[in-house]
Parts: sequence; structure tokens; C-alpha cells
Amino acid sequence: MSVRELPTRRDLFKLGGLAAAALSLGACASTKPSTGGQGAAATALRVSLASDATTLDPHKQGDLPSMNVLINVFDTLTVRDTSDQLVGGLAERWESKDDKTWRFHLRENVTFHNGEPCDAAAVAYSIERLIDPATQSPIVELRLVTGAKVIDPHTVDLVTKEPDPILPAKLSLFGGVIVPPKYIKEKGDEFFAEHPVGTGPFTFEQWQRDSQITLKANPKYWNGRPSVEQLTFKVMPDPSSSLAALQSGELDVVTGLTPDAAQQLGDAPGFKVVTSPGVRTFFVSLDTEEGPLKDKRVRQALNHALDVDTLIKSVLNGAAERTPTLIPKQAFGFDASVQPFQHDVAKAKSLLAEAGHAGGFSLKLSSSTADKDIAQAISGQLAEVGVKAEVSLLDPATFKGRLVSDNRKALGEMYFVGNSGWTMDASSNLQSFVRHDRRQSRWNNPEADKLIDTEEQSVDPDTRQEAFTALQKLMIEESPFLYLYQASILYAVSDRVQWKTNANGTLAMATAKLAGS
Amino acid sequence: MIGFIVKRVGHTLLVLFCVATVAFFIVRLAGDPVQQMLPPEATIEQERALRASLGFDRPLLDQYVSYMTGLLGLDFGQSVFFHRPAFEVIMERLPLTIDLAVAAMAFTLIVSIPAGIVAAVRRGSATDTSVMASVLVGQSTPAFWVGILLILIFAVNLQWLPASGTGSPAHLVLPAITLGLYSAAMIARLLRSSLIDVLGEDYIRTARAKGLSGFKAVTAHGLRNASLPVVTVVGLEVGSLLGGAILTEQVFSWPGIGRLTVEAITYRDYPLMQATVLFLAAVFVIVNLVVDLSYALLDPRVRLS
Amino acid sequence: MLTATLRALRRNHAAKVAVGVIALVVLVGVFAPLIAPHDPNLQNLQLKLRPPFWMDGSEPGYLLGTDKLGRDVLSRVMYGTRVSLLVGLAATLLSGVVGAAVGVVSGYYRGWREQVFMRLADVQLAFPSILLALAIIAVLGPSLLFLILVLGLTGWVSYARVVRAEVLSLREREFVTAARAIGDTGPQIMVRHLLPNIVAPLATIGTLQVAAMIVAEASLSYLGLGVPPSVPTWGSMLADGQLYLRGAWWIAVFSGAAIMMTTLAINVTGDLLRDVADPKAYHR
Amino acid sequence: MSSVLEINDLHVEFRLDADTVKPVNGVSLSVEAGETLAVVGESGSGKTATALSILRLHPTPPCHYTGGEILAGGRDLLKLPEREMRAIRGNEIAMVFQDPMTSLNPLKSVGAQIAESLRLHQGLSRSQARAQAVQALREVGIPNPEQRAGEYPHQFSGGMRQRVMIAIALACRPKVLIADEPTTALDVTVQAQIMELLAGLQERFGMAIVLITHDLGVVARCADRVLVMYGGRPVELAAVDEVFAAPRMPYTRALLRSMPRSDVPGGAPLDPIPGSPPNLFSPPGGCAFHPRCALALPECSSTVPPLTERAPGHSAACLLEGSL
Amino acid sequence: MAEPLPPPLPPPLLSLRGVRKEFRSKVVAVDDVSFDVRPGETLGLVGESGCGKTTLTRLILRLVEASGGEIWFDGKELLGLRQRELLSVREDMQVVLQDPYASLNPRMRVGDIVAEPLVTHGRVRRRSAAARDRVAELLDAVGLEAGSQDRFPHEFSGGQRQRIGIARALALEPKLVICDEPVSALDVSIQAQIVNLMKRLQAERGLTYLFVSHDLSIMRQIATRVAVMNLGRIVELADTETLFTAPRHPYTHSLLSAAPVADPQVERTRRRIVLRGDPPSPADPPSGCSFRTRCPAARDECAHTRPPLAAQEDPGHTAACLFPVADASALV
Repeated sequence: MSVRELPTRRDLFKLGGLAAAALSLGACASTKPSTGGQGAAATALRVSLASDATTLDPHKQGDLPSMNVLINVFDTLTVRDTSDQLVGGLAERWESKDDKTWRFHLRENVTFHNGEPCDAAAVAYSIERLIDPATQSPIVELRLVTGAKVIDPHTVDLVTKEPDPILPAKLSLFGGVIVPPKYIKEKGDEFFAEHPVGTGPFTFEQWQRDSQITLKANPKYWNGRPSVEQLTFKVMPDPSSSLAALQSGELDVVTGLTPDAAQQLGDAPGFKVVTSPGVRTFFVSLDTEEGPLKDKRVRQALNHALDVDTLIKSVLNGAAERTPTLIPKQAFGFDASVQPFQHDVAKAKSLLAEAGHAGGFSLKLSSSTADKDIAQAISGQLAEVGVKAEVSLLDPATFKGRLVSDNRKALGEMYFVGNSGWTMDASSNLQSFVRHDRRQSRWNNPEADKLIDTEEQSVDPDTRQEAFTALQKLMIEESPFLYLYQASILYAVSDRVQWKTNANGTLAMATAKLAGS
Repeated sequence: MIGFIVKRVGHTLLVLFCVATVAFFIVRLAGDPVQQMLPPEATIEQERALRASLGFDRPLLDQYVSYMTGLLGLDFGQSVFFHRPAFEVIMERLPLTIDLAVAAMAFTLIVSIPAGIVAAVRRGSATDTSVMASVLVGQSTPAFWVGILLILIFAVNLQWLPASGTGSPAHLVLPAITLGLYSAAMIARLLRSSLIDVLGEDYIRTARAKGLSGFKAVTAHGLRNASLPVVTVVGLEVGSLLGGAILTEQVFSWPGIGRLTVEAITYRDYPLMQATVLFLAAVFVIVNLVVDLSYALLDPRVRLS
Repeated sequence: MLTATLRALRRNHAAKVAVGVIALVVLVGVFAPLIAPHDPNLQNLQLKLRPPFWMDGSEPGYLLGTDKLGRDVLSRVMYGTRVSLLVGLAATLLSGVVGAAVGVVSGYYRGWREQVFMRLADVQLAFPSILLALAIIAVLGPSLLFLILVLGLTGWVSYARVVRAEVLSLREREFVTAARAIGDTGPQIMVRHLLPNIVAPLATIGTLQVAAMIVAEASLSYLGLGVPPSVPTWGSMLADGQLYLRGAWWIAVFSGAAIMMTTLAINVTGDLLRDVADPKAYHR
Repeated sequence: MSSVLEINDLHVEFRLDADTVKPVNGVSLSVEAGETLAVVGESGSGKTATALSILRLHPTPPCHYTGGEILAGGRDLLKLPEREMRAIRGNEIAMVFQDPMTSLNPLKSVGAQIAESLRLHQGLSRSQARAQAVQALREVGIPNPEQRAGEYPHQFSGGMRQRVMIAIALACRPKVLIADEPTTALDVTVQAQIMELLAGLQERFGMAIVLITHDLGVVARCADRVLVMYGGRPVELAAVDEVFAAPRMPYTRALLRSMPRSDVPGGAPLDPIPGSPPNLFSPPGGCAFHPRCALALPECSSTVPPLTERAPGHSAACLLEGSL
Repeated sequence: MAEPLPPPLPPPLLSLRGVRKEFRSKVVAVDDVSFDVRPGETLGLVGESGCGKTTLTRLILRLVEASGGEIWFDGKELLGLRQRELLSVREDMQVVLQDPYASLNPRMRVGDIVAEPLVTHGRVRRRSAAARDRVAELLDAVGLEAGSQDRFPHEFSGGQRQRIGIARALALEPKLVICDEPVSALDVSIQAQIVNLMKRLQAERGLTYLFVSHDLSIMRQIATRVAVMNLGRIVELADTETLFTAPRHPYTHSLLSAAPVADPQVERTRRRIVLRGDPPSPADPPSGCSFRTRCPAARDECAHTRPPLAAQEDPGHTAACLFPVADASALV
């Protein structure tokens, strides 16, 4: 599910001009419970955030900076573990009752920070609260959920109007946060948003807006008291100043780094830049309905024209991995047998000539200013086969406005876009871009539509995998996109910190450890 | 004097009314907060529902009328992203911007007033030349560039001062210098030329004919008179200070009104955008109102008329 | 005015240098396609982030090094001159024409016209121009034309105020009374008598305004709201280069230096013009 | 009798960027206690430059005192250090300027502006100076001085402002008052009041007055002796009756003839001086008046005639000997 | 034997009836002013600063709109005319202004300045040969070289500039020239040149002057008749010689007495009237006679009655005073 990766939060530092280049690349940096480490002493961990949380009510936010904080205060029903497997969170296990019902068995003896029990009623309350339009939640994953049914104090059913095979995965982040019903009813929404109470590893201490958020270890955490005593998120939009702060000892972890920013740290001793695989894929959407791109030979030619490996090496300093299509390799549905396009200028030229464009042609390549360098580099490579792609940069908010507008041609013939699939299911990566009636789709292919329907409506993994494999082959053949890469997550840490991120990107710090304290 | 005050207050309100109106319509040109709030894969129904629940699907005129009537009761609306009253959000950031503005103003005045006086009194001397050269450099350097250089030198290389963030007076130093530099150059130059004008006035000659020393003539008769045009410009400078604050707060991650404005713009958070614009405008016009009134206090010709 | 300027120029060494710098900048801008060693947009990812010629690892032919896409910094700075000058001059011209017209009309007629225009100016001054820029760019998309439009539309106030003040004093001068007694109409007086007499202050603010506009363009480009990326500009190079300040300082430093040098030269020249236009201030 | 102020062969230059201007070329004059010496001339004649030179009020640079001496109280003012010069200004020698509107600081009450020189020169306390200032205002005929001392210049009429200027000048009872066109900016009825006031104060305090003016009517009414200046040089010096009745310099005579008079019936055409007064930046060679002089000789364009005594107490600078 | 009747007077060229101007600040600058200017004469208008004489000229020129009254010029009532209709009137009525430095546009060449009325009224085209010829003629008439056309005003001395101003006023061959303090900014030695020039031009061209000045000596040399203004009102009007030798209004009397005469012997013997107090502010004029607060002869009635302009012994002599001066012989 490509969530909140596009502009929202990151625009901030773009507008500040502080992280000009591919901000979106590193923005999903997240820590993931890391294992190992020495005994816990009274320790404080300071982590940079590229921008502040907008609200601490988990149902009213839909952006990673907020989520990065909240994941430490709240728990979700399911959890992506360090090896990217979906494991139990507040729900110990779950099963599909029928096509339209998922049953969750809850962990017992979990309480909120205020002592309120976290039971089926709380879960039902949370789900209902999220899908109630009055909540004005920007979270969209649960759009198929029609309600939650309490079966017993530790069992709850989620009912959907259509089959949703990946609902459990969707509950591992934004959609799956469980909030305390009594507390909210007593104190009101506004108070809750400033003084959140959850079941998570840390309790909320203090929020100085746009400056820092302080959390304290929750001694009664069901999964064991975290070794970090105090967790502070410092808002620092400028990567160079946060790196400076890291070097001067004001910070322990700098997140949200771009490849360019990461280079600045150089070989300074005592710190390191960690590159960890991510699930955010980048590609160029092509207008397959009009103009020269209507011809699939042209689309194939453009894919052959791109030297993605050089792009990764030069523009991203190697902080990415090639993907054959839109699906990251960690996701369910990825088929390693599908081969990416070969960089082959001669072939590209001959395909263009075949399509009647031997002399090349001109078109527009739109991108957000955040992706300026890569867009320009792509334009440079296309120029080598005679295709003049004029780069048109839009500020991230405008870019997003046009991306989601009703006019699918609002961004011109080609636009560069990224898409994160944090559910780690190919379904999320494809959902908005492939089926012809989806918002960002510019490809009308009945076969593809049928395959999407299959994978979206079946709960059987094998059926789904088959559909995905077929889809990936079809996407290579038809080339409705220019396929690029999945970006790595970059963060810088002081040597005294021990932790590791997972592929999807929230700063869950429960198992982080500090050495030498 | 009373008539003057009433007239000026009236102007101020009129300007604020116009700013509010322009802000209302211009932010709606820039795009929709709903599109920024939802992830791209949201369905059109979800988008429509959210828009309706926020009230942004109502006719524009309707929204305008309720926005303007809200303003009468100091209700700037609810921030879409912060889920709180926009006014409250602003008030929360205000102290930081005030800190920054006060520090920048202090820097500006401490640097510019002595520089302007010395340059004017020693007109044509080496001191004057070097002050004027600094003034030109200060006026020619974009604020963001100054900020970057200061960070590079004092935070990154020398590590004397923090590069960004808040918390201690040390955090204020670089942003305040960045923000105040242009104004300092501006005011030093203005004070100099204003003082040179005043020093050529007949009443300075009268003072010298009475036997006052050149220095005494400047301090007793020159400064106050020369400050009149400077005071007016200081008021207008507040405008560039506020504009500069937007850039400076970005460069130094200073969580004040300037950054809030950019955030609001980024989110297309209508109510917050309107509120910050109106707030900045209000600060500007009120400062200028105060400047006009203090002008009147300084100048008996206005005060007593 | 011209002869007086030349005379003043002969005595002012700083201004001589400044005028030389401006001439150089203009020449570079005009002849950039002829003298730039490379296509400013030509990428060579193999040659990225090469330092200037005197440093180790530099690439022959790339005097000031390359940026992260392997483009020649010198050529980009040269081409950036064109945008800066074009935007600076065009926006100044636009704001000058609008501002002078508004200033003359409100200064000459006074009354409701003056009230309307001056309140409009107040609103403009109180309104953060970055928002106006953002709205226009957001609605219309980034383009050189709109950038000039935005800067022009936010810059007219300073002209209007100065021109109005000048006109207010000019209209009390007897030659205006004489013209009215002859039977000249308002427009005739404004064109024949008032405008020629505000040319000097207009030229002075205009010069200073060009520098201000260049900085404004750089600021907007820096914020990513400037000109489209197919055109290299100093502001966007500065923004790009900021990330590489430690390793590849040359990108930001040369473009920043170009901005500073140009605006400084223009400001020095503007000061000279100001002195010539206001000899009272000069001879004192 | 002894002079309270004596100027011998004063030369003043302004060194501007492009040119050097010499507004004062060899001016000599002296004035005795209780006497009024009028210095009369047209614009550019150097009369105001001379007046300001006495107190060394020209800014230096560009002004340079290149020659001569200014003697007062046995000292040469041109040689005094600035410190001692300050003790003379406003104390021994005071000055009244032409435009009372601009010569007073608009932001200070008139009482404070008078008190300033009293405190400076007589070391009075604030309250003493204030009381003295009120007294000074009373002396110059300002009604209700206690209240008016606290008011600001813009609240006074032109005539009253000039009275304030006189009060400032006379506050320390100077020996010499230099009045630079003191009535030019005033209406004729007010002018008469001010001239009467000055005459009365002179009688009372016995100071010498150097009256700078272009108005021959004012000269005729007030002056004891007259120095006529033209092109930066003194051209005639004599008692007032002598100058008007028997001028010895063609310029003086032509000036008197050209003047429209209110006591002579009109009808006949006037007798103007042709041409214009000399330009300071390009003065004519020789006698500055020769281009306009009906009696000019060929050598007038090359020879500068010195001011020489033609009759007791009557000097003129002209190559033509004898009376005209 | 009966004296022969004086020849009938020609109809006035300019005639003011009850003209009034009240500014928005409630200051009455011109109050109920009536007088005639006859063809070929020079009517002098004398008064101190702030008396309203300059405002009055602006009212006649319709540069300032009057609050009331009538102004007849050459058979037309001006105050009712629209701006367009005024254009033809302006051809016959021109103005010479006080400050020769400010009254010429510094950015225009002399030729263009002098030709401007001709161009505005469509007589010649700008910069045409006809314009140059006409300008050369005019410059010659005021004693300037034809070559002056291509120079700028700042290249001329004050007297020469005033000649340029006069040439401009004459360009349209007007019937009436309003002269607003035309010589007061000039050096003494130049004033006579200009006065002589104006007198000569009047004789040659049959001009009529309305001559405004505060300078009594100039007035006596140039005016046929003189009107004295004080605080917005005409207080006395008479033939020049009558006014200067036998003024009836105490204000006129004190003006004449206050003006110094360039003759020390005369000055010593004159009886001088030095007024007490300040001139009243036009914003707050005294009740009754506007001069009464400074008048040496004021009595109680003067505070209650505003004296009308009343005929005096000499024909054509009027004065607004309840107790006119009987003997002014000491004035010289």
C-alpha cells in the first residue's frame, strides 16, 4: 500500500530547500526493534525527525513523522518483524473466517498506560472510531472494513464489504493502532491528541511543538521494559545540521537522510551511515493513451534507453536496488524470475525507428522538486536515444495535487513518482496504478485488470502469486512504465547505538540499546 | 491627534480586511488540503467524504462569509492538519518568533546605530568607507546564503554554536545574525544619510553658533531628528524581517511562525494559511501603526496638531 | 544626468570596478552560448562532482568543476547569468512601469485614486509575497514568465511610494502650475512634465531593484519555486550545492559568489546614481 | 575708539571635488561697540560666506581659511583651537540667521534652545537657565514668555521665531551680533518690528552689529557704516550717508540707481544694471564688475583694484579716481 | 466752469464680483473680493504673505476652484465654464510665476518650454520649423538670443529665466497676463531689467497686467492702480499715486510706513508706524475689521462691524475702514 510517501511531510524540508535531492528516498527510514545489546541502564536516546508530528491522535494522522513517534506509544494488532515477517502484536494470531471476515485473537493482560485494559472492546472501539467519517481520518487502508464485532473479551471480528486478503498486513501500521476508549471518552479528542495514552513500550512525557517529543520507558510493557529509559525525538529538517548535531553529540540517530546528505558525514570516526533495504519503488508513469507513448515499442525503447545501474550508482550513490517492475523484492508477489530491461541504446534506437520515431520526439517529464536530480538524469539518458524529455519540476504539494487530480494527464506525458508498499504485498504497489479505473492508472489493459481482480479478491496465496507473476510479465511486455529501482533507507548513527531498521520504515525503538552506558 | 489615531486605526482595519480577503481567495487557488492529507491511493469517495466533513465542498462565497464572520470573533478556524484552532497553533509558535525577532532587532540596532552615526559624523573617512562597504555587502547578500555560510563556519567547522534547533541563547545567535544582517545594513545606511541630512540643517548650524561642539550638536540636536525617517523605515523593515524570518527559520529549523507559514502552505491547510498570513499582516500593520504613533510622539509638529 | 554620472564615475574607483563587473556579467550573459565551454545541461555521470582545475582530481576542460550530474559548473554559472539578468531587468521593468504609473497618478490626482492605490500598496506590503509567489506558481506552474510576473507584481510598491513622494513635491513646483495655466491636461502634465523629472530617482531605484530582484529570484529558486530546471539559475545551483558544501563546495560557492558579486556591483552603481541624482547629498 | 571685531584681508576657499571656489577674497572690515556695520551685496557677493567665516561655521573640509586674520578680544580667531573657539561662539560673538523656520530645531522647545547656550557658557543649572530663558524671551518682546518657553517652534509665527533666534543670540550678552539677513524672510510690517527690536536691544546692551543684507532700504534705516561687496571682494566702505549720497564705486552707484523706490513716483523707466552678477565658479578677471560697468576701462579686465581710502572714512575699489 | 467729464471708461477686461474661497480646513483665503481690471492697465495687488493674493490668482486662472462669486473675463463668466471650454480662455490669459528656478521644467529645452502653449493649443507642431521661428521671435522680444532654444533652463541666470517665463506667457498673444511676484526672487540689480522689459512689452503689445507683489517699491513703479489685500479681503483700492501719497486705510498706511526707503536721510526723518503684535492667523481671523488687532487707530466699533469698501474723496479710491486715515503727509 503506497502510503504517505509522496509529498506531505517531506515537502517541508523541500520548501526549506534543505534537502533538495531525492528526499523521498530516505524518508521512510525507520528503526525496527533490534536485538542484542547489553543490560539497560538509565539511558536516553535522541533521534532526529525530519519534521514534527502533526498530531498525537493516531487516527487523525496519516504521515510517517507522526507514525514514527506514535508507534512507540501505541501498539498495532499485527507487527512486521526485523526479517519483514508479519507477526503478532496486540493480536496473537488471526485467521480468515470467510471471504469477508477476519478474526483476531488478542493478547491477554495488556493494559493502556493509564491502567485501562486493552481488550476486544477497545479494539472494536478503535476500528469503529477510525472508519467513522466524523473522525475525519486521513487513513484509507480500512476502506473495505464495515465494522468490528466483539466475539469475546479477547476475540474480535473485522467485517469487510469485499474480500480483503491483506487486511492483517494493513493492520501492522496506521490502520491497526489501538486506542483507549474510556480515556478518550473521558478526556475528549483534543486532550487525547496532546496527551496520548497507548499500550506501547514508551509513555508520553512532553511535546514541544516543532522542537522535540519526549517519551519515557513503559516499565510494564507487555513485551518487556525497553532498555532505553528516555526517548527523545528532535525535529531537525536540515540534514546537514542534524549531522552536525550528531557529530557534536546532541543526537544519537539521524533519520530521513538522502544519499547526498549521507555522503556529508564522510568517514568521521564514531559514526556510521547505515544503508538498509527499503520497499519504496520508483518509476516513471507513461501516458499510454495518447501520443508517441501509445506505441508499446516506444515504451520498451525508453526502458531500454535507461541505464538504471548508472543512475543508482551516480545519482543515488548506490543507495537503491534495481527492480524489474513496480514490486519490491521483499513483497509478497515478487517474482525473481522476471528479468529487468537491459540497457541497450542500439535496441532502443531500432525500436524507436520501427515505431516511426527514428528522429526522436519531445515530451515533458514531470517530477516533484524533491526528485529533481534523478528526473534530470533520466532526461539526460533519454536524450541519448533522441528523446527530448523536458523536465518540469513542481513543488511537492502541487505535484501531489496534480497526481491525485481527476485529470490523469495533469502531469503530462511522463512523470516520475515513488510508491511505498509497507504492507509488503504487491497488491499495495499495484493498486493505484494498474487497473484502468484506478486514480493514477494510465494503462487500459483488460488482461491486467483481470489479474488485479484476481489478486485482490482471493485469499489464497497461491492464486494470488500466480496472478502477480503473470502481471509482472505483462508489465514488462507492455511497458506502461519506465521501471527503475527500490530505494534504500539511510540513517546515521553514533557507534554507541545498536539497532537496525526493517524495510518499511517506522522508528520503533522498543529494542534499541545503547552501549557504553 | 485623536483624529489622527482614529484615522490610522481605520486604515489598519481596512488593510487587514483586504489582506484577509486576498488571503482567502489566493490560498484556494493554490490547491486543496484534502488532496495533501490523503495518500494517493485514496478513493474518490474517501476524498469527497473528507472534503465534505471539513466543509470545503461548500460554495466559495459561503465559506468566505463564515470565515469573515469567524474573524470578527477572533476565530481563525480549525487547522486541518493540527486538528486544533489555528489561532492556538500560532500562539504556540509565537514566543519563538518573538525571541528570534527581538534578538535580530537587538543585533540590528546594536550594530547599525553606532555604525550609522560614526559613518555620518566621519563622513568620507576610512571608517565611513568601511562601514559603507559593509553595508553594501550586507545588502547584497541573500539571507539564506548568509545562513548557510554561518552554519558552515560556526557550527560545522568551528563547532562554536549549534547549527539549528532551539533551547539555549546560543541557539539564537546565528539565526538572529542571519535575520538581522540585512536590516542592520539598511538601517545603518539610512541613519547615516538621514544624519548627514540633519547635520546640514540650519538648526545644527545654530547649535554650533551657540558654541556646542560638533559631537554635542549631533547628540543633542541631530540624533532625535535623524531618527524620524529611520523610525518609519524600521516599521517597514518589520515586513522584510517577517519575510526574512520565513527563510531564516527554514535554514535554522527554527520552529516559529515563519516555518509554520511554510508548513501551512505545504499542507494547503487553508485555515492555518489564512491565519498565519493574517497574523503576519496584522503584526506588520500594527507595528507600523505603532511606528506612526511613536513618530507623532517624537515630533511635536504632529503631536500638537 | 549622463555627463554628471560619467564625471562622478571618474572619481569613484569602486564604482569603476562595479561598472566593469556589470559589463562583464552582461557580456557573459549575452554571449553565454558562444563562450560557455559546455552545454550547461549536458550530463556526464562519469564525471560527477569533479573539483575546480587547481585541485587534485579535476577534469581538464571543466575549470570550475562539475556538479552531481557531471555538468560543467562554469557553463552553468555563465548561463545562470542570463536568467538572473533577464529576471532582474524584466521584473524591474514591470514593477517600474506599474509602480511609476501608480505613483504618478496617485501623486498627481490625490483624492480617491491616491487612497485606493496607497491602501493597495499597504495590503501588498502586509501580504507575504512568498505566498503570492507560491499561489501563482502552484496555479500556473513554474515558468520564467510567471516568475517575472510574481516579482514584478510584488515589487511595484517601492516604486509607487517613491514616485508618489516625488510627484507630490513636483506638483507643487511652479512649472506644473505654469503647465496647468497653459491648459495642459492631467495626462499631458504627467507625461511631459512629471515623468521626465522622476527619471533620475526611477533609474536609481531601478538599479537597486535589479539587484533586489536577482536576490529574490535566487531565493525563490532556492525554495524550489523559481524557474523551470531546464534553465540553470544561480539560486537553484546554490540550493543544489548546499548539500555538497563539505565535499563539493564549488557548486554553491561559485553560484553564491556570482549572486553576491553581481548584486554588489549593481548596488555600488546604484549608489553612484543616487549620489548623482541627489547632488545635495553628494556635495555635502 | 577700538574695534570689537576686526577682519583683515580674509580669504576663504571651498575645495569641492571638481572645482575650487573662492567666495571671500580679501575682505577687511571692523566694527565698534554699539555700531552697526551693514555688509551689503547681491547673491554670490560673499557676504554670507564672510559672516559664517567669522565664527568659523563653515564645515572643514571643504572650507579652508587661506589668508587673513579675524581679530576679536585681542585674539586671531582663525588661529584658535576649536575648543577655545567654541567658548567664543554664542558667548562673545553670536549670530542670527536668515530663516527662523529652519534655524530652530523643530523637536525642542524654544525655552530649551535658549537655555542651551546659557548652560553652556554661563554654567547655569537647568532651572536657572530655564528662568533666564524666560527672561530672554521677555526681552525680545514675546508675550506670555513663561508659557511660550515650553512651546515648539512650529507654534510660533515667523516674526516670533526670529525673536526667539535673537533671544538665543543675545542670551549671553555677546559683544558682537552677526545678523545674516535677519528680516529677509519676513513680511514688511514684521520686518519693521524686528529692526526696531534690534535697534532697541543694541541701545540697551551696546553690542556691535554686523548686519548682512541685500536690502538697501534696510541698510539706509539701520546702518551706521556700510561695506558693499561684489564678487567676493569689498568694493566700497563708508558711512551710510556717504555711500548713498556720494558713492565712489560705479557698482554702488548703479545699484542705487537701478533700485525701484517706493518713495518716488513711477512712470519713468528704471535704470537697470545690464548683465548678471558674477558666477562664483567662473569669476571674471580683473574687477569683477567690469563686464557690467558703464565706465569700464580696458585695464579693468586685468587689474583688480584694491580698496583704497578716497576720503576720510570712505574707501572704494575702482581704477577711476575721484568721485563719480 | 464745469470740469470736463472724464472720458468714459472702457469695459473692464477682467471683473471679479464677490469671489470667495474657503478651503476644506475652513480657512477663508479669499473673502468677497471684487475689482475690475481695465484693458491696458496694470492693476497691482499688494499684501503680506498669507493674505490670499496668490490664491486669488489661482482662482482667476481656475487652477483652484472658487467657493463663490463671479469672475468675468472678456465677456465670459469663468467659474461656470467646464475645463474644455476653459482652453480657449487660457489663450487670452497667461501667467508669469515667481520663482524662475521652479517655474521652468528643468528637463525641457527652452525652445520646448516657450513653444508649449502653442503646441497645447494646436497653433504649431512640436519641434516644427514654425515652432522654432515663433520661439525665436518671442525670445528676441524678451531680449534673449534665438540660439537659447536648444539649451536647458539651468544654463541661464535667474533674470534670463524670468525672461523665458515671460516669453512663454506671451506665446499665445494673450490679452491679460497675471504676474505673480515676477521679480521678488531676483537680485536687486536684475529686478529693474525685468520691470523695464514688462513695461516695454505692455506698451508694444497692449497687454493688461494683473501684477501681484508684496514689494511696494516695485508696485509704485509698475502699477496703474493698486489694490491692497489683508486677510483675504481688499481693504483699499486706488490710483497708484493716490495710494502711495494719500492712503486712507491704516493698514496701507502702516505698510507704506514700514517699507524702508533706500535713503538714510529720508529714513531718519520719516514718521514710522511700527505695528504691535503678530498678524492674525487666517485660520482664526478677528471679528469685524480684520486689521483691528494691529491697528493703531482701532476703536470698539471695529470689533463689531466689518467695514465695506467705501468710496473716498478721490475718484476711484475706495477703502474699507470706519475711521480712515486723514493725513498721511509724513509718508513722503
